[in-house]
Amino acid sequence: MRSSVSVDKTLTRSGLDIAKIREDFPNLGRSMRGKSFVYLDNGATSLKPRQVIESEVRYYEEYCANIHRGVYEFSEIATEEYDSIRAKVAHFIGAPADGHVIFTRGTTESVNVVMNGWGRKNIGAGDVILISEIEHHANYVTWQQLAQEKGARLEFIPALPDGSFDLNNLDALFDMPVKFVAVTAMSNVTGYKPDLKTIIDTAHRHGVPVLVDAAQYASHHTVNVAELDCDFLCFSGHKMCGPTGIGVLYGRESLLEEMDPFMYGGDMVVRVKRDTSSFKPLPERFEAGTPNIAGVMGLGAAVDYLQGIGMEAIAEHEQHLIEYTLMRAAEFPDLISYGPADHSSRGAIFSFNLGDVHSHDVGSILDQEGIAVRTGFHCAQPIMRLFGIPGTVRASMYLYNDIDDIDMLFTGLDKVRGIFNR
Amino acid sequence: MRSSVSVDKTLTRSGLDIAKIREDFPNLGRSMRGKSFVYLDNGATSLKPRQVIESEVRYYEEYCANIHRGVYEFSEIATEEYDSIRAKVAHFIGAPADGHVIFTRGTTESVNVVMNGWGRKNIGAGDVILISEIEHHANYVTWQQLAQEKGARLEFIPALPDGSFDLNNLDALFDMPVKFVAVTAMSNVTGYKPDLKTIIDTAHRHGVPVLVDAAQYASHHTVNVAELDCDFLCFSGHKMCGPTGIGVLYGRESLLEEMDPFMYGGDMVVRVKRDTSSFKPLPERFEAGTPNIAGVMGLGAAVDYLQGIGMEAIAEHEQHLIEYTLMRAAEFPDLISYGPADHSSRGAIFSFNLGDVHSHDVGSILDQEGIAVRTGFHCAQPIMRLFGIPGTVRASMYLYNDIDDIDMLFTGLDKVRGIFNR
Amino acid sequence: MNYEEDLYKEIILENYRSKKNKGAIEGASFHAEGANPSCGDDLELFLSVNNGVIERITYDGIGCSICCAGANLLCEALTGRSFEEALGIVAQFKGMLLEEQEPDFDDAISDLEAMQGVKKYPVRIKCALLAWNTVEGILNDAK
Amino acid sequence: MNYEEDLYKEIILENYRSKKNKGAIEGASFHAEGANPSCGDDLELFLSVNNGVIERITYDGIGCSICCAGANLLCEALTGRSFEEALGIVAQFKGMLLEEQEPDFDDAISDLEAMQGVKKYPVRIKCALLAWNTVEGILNDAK
Ligand SMILES: Cc1ncc(COP(=O)(O)O)c(C=O)c1O
Ligand SMILES: Cc1ncc(COP(=O)(O)O)c(C=O)c1O
Repeated sequence: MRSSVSVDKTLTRSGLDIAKIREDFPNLGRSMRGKSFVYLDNGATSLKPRQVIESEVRYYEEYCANIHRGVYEFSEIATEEYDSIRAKVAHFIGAPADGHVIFTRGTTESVNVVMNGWGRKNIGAGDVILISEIEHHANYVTWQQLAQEKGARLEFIPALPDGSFDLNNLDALFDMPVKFVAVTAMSNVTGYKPDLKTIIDTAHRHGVPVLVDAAQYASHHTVNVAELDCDFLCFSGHKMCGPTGIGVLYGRESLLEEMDPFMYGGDMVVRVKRDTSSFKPLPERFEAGTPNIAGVMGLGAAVDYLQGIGMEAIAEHEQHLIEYTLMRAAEFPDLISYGPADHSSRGAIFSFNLGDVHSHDVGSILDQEGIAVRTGFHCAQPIMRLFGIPGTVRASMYLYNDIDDIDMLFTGLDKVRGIFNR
Repeated sequence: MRSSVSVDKTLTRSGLDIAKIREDFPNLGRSMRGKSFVYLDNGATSLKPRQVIESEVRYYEEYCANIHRGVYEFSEIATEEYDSIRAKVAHFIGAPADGHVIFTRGTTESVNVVMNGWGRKNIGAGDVILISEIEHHANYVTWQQLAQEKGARLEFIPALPDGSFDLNNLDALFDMPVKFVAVTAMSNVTGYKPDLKTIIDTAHRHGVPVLVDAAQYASHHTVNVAELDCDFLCFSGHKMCGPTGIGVLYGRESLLEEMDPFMYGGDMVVRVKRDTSSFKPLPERFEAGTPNIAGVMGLGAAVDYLQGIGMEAIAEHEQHLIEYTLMRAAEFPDLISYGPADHSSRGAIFSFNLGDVHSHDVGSILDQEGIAVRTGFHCAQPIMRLFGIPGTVRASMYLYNDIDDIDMLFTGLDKVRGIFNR
Repeated sequence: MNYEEDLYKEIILENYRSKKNKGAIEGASFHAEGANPSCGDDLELFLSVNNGVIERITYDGIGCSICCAGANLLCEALTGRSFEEALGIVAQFKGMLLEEQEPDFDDAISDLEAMQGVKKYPVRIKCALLAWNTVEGILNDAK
Repeated sequence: MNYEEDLYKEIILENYRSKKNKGAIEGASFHAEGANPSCGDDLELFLSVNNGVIERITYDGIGCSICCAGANLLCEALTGRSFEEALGIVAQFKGMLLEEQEPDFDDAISDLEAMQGVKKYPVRIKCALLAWNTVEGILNDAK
């Protein structure tokens, strides 16, 4: 059971009232395998607050209608809501205009829209696509396949053994014919947050655009694409308290303007003649067909929810959690933890192995104790190769996690050792 | 107000208890512009029954987790549900195996997956793509753009002035180097349902695969892809009582097997090496990234809901509605209705113009009377060119509509005439 | 709020039905197209200009009653105006529909106030303004 | 239901830890790989066969305790068997985990019954069966 003497633990340094936040998440009241539920798989997807669920229900129950199409009141309301959430998201990430925000299914689609629209047009034989070995498959396989298709080459920002980057000779990488850079803002395996500013500025000095995979980052940190000066930014609603099936692609206007649409269909054309069509301006050109309207409503509620709590406070709270976690991890001599030792460049993701126990066994025993973690290679085989391991156990935290959750994780790990050291 | 002496009107020939069905749809209890709400824009999207909304909420509140990834109970439940809904959908459309059902965002994405994966590979300069002038932009612009890209030619199944097909010389069309046929199962403008069997059999005799756009059809009729023998079938959840952001692509196994994935990313790869990757078998290969999990749950509930009522009964009920509508339309001498006179080849879509009143004015006045219809070209400019008009007013019906709704529509049209004939 | 009095008042319907300013001008000094694709409004404007004065202005095409009434009212209001005057009227008309400006048109063109009711129907505002935005483009380009 | 007694019982852990049948066989008569990518199980099986009898069988690779225990039990159970006998044992083992079959193994291989508890943990069944499905492939191909 969750301890009741944890007042000082839930009122963290960041000043967030975690106990109160937890009340917003219906899942957290549940039990799993008969134990009270501890959710530490936020890297895979986040839980959803009541406010987000309700906003979807409200759309379905009160003004369910397609957008941009109806002459009647409910369709007008739906359209206004939809457009206003685009503006809200643009503001959330500091985009200069609403039209630079395109709704997709998630990070994966966002990356693929850029690969198809910009990559297929601009990358040719012998060109280099610069990525890294710590990328998620979404931002790795996509560029690898483009390279294969075009006869281009995949090259990597050098990674140190702890999975962080060595940026000392970054400039020299651009002696290669680099045409595009795609890099993560936060590793989903180690929580490592590269120095994006340096990467972007260097790439731009060489006239090369940069795509940032913010799937893990945007849910926990303030993002400002104007300051960061990235060319594309991709993230998913479901990892930031929002619904499944909705994500965002931010793009620099000049690049979006030259891109081919990813899909063709209704709502993205102005005029269809027999053999040619003219397309709508941004962002509609990239949103063919009926979008995930309820998903957009939920995403809007998620942004409101996160902003109501404050992204800075969330980041600070999580910094506290990861520091506490790494401190407790040091008590386990047989625990190998992955990622940079420097806490300040890490988000709240804790990847580890316990002696030679297979991660699946660790995860399975934790499950039996009511604790949800993820095991395996986390859609990131290249970083596993870098570490020379088949997989890890990953505990990934979010705003509603508290010190109790971490303590329960370590109690669970004691149990694992008990079983395997019998 | 909805009349209360309508027992005989709501208990239709099909034996459906429409009054009871209406109770499942929260929207139908609402009012619009202060009038009781009449929803006749089902061609754009359908309303959602409580059961569907609740299934999404249940996923979010009770076992919110990512699929195919977790070692813990909630992720297992989510994965099992997700997989079982694929099986349910496969059964719903008579697909020979679950793996032939791919979840997409909707019809538009489904068509684009085929265009990219099969079309880009198999269609070249000089080839002919055979479509029709009655297609929705999703199934028109997509092929048009592929034709442009490849130097292929777009040709059309001949259409009669009423928007139905002339299939007399169908065989001769295949004297052209036809490589692919893409055709609607039901026009979203006229409700016309072409004789697909003849088209598919003829195409197959010439070794040409056929894609069927069932966006309008699948929500109202029993579909059996095995009997129909089509090669691809596309439809959208949101038009069949399901959530937004979820749709289906059915594909014949041998064709899916040779297709390139539409997107690359997590969950669709087996092994990622430095420069190459191997992909999972069907259907995962076509579902990169986190899917719209809640949307799939809702789609499952929608299929259950529709099957609980019975697709045959729904089709019969709607046949009754369109016959009644066309009968009442005949009372208006200045009403021009589009589509074939033969009711048996039509679904419950009623497109018309009232004298020379612009469709936007008609729709706007109906809106003020609480009646939701759609106006304009309905993402189908080619058929508008065929009819020589800029647009129509479209009333499209679904299982919860009744004779009262139609009567209110015509009362609304009386109002329009009153205003414009002053 | 009564849409018959706001949107479909007599004066709007009269302007909609009027054919007086409808049709093309052969050899027009200026010509431009404007469309609201989602509404099905699709207009062309023709201006014949002499010595900096709009001598005649007509519209052609397809549009709903609000769109056509707006176009006809525009033709009536801008005939005989200098570009400067015309732009002033356009600004005032747009201000009436898009901002909180109370209209204060000259008596000669006070019919324009009939359109004020459209403001209560946000989706129709772009119908009312189609011709006005189009003429504004012509006038600004010509400056 | 107690997972320590079902999944992590002593006999399973012993089989998991045993190195007796681990490693490659040089010049093996048969060799095959099997993987559960989502679990991180990745095994190879090696068989040396003489006169239709499995003389030695080993596994190598990485897997969770259930997967490795399943592989070690397999090696123990199939050594010295003919292909026919081996396929029978495989069928019985799979039947125990996938169907309602009560196990009834020979005394010599009754340790296999230790895996019955895995049945209560559906996601672990594929771990337990990885080696068994792999060997079944080898045996069927060889027939
Ligand atoms: C016949 C037809 N095809 C395709 C579509 C596109 O469907 P969606 O917008 O759900 O992708 C529609 C609906 O708008 C349609 O009616
Ligand atoms: C770093 C990173 N990039 C991309 C993705 C893919 O996101 P999605 O599955 O929402 O498309 C994920 C999440 O799985 C991720 O962690």
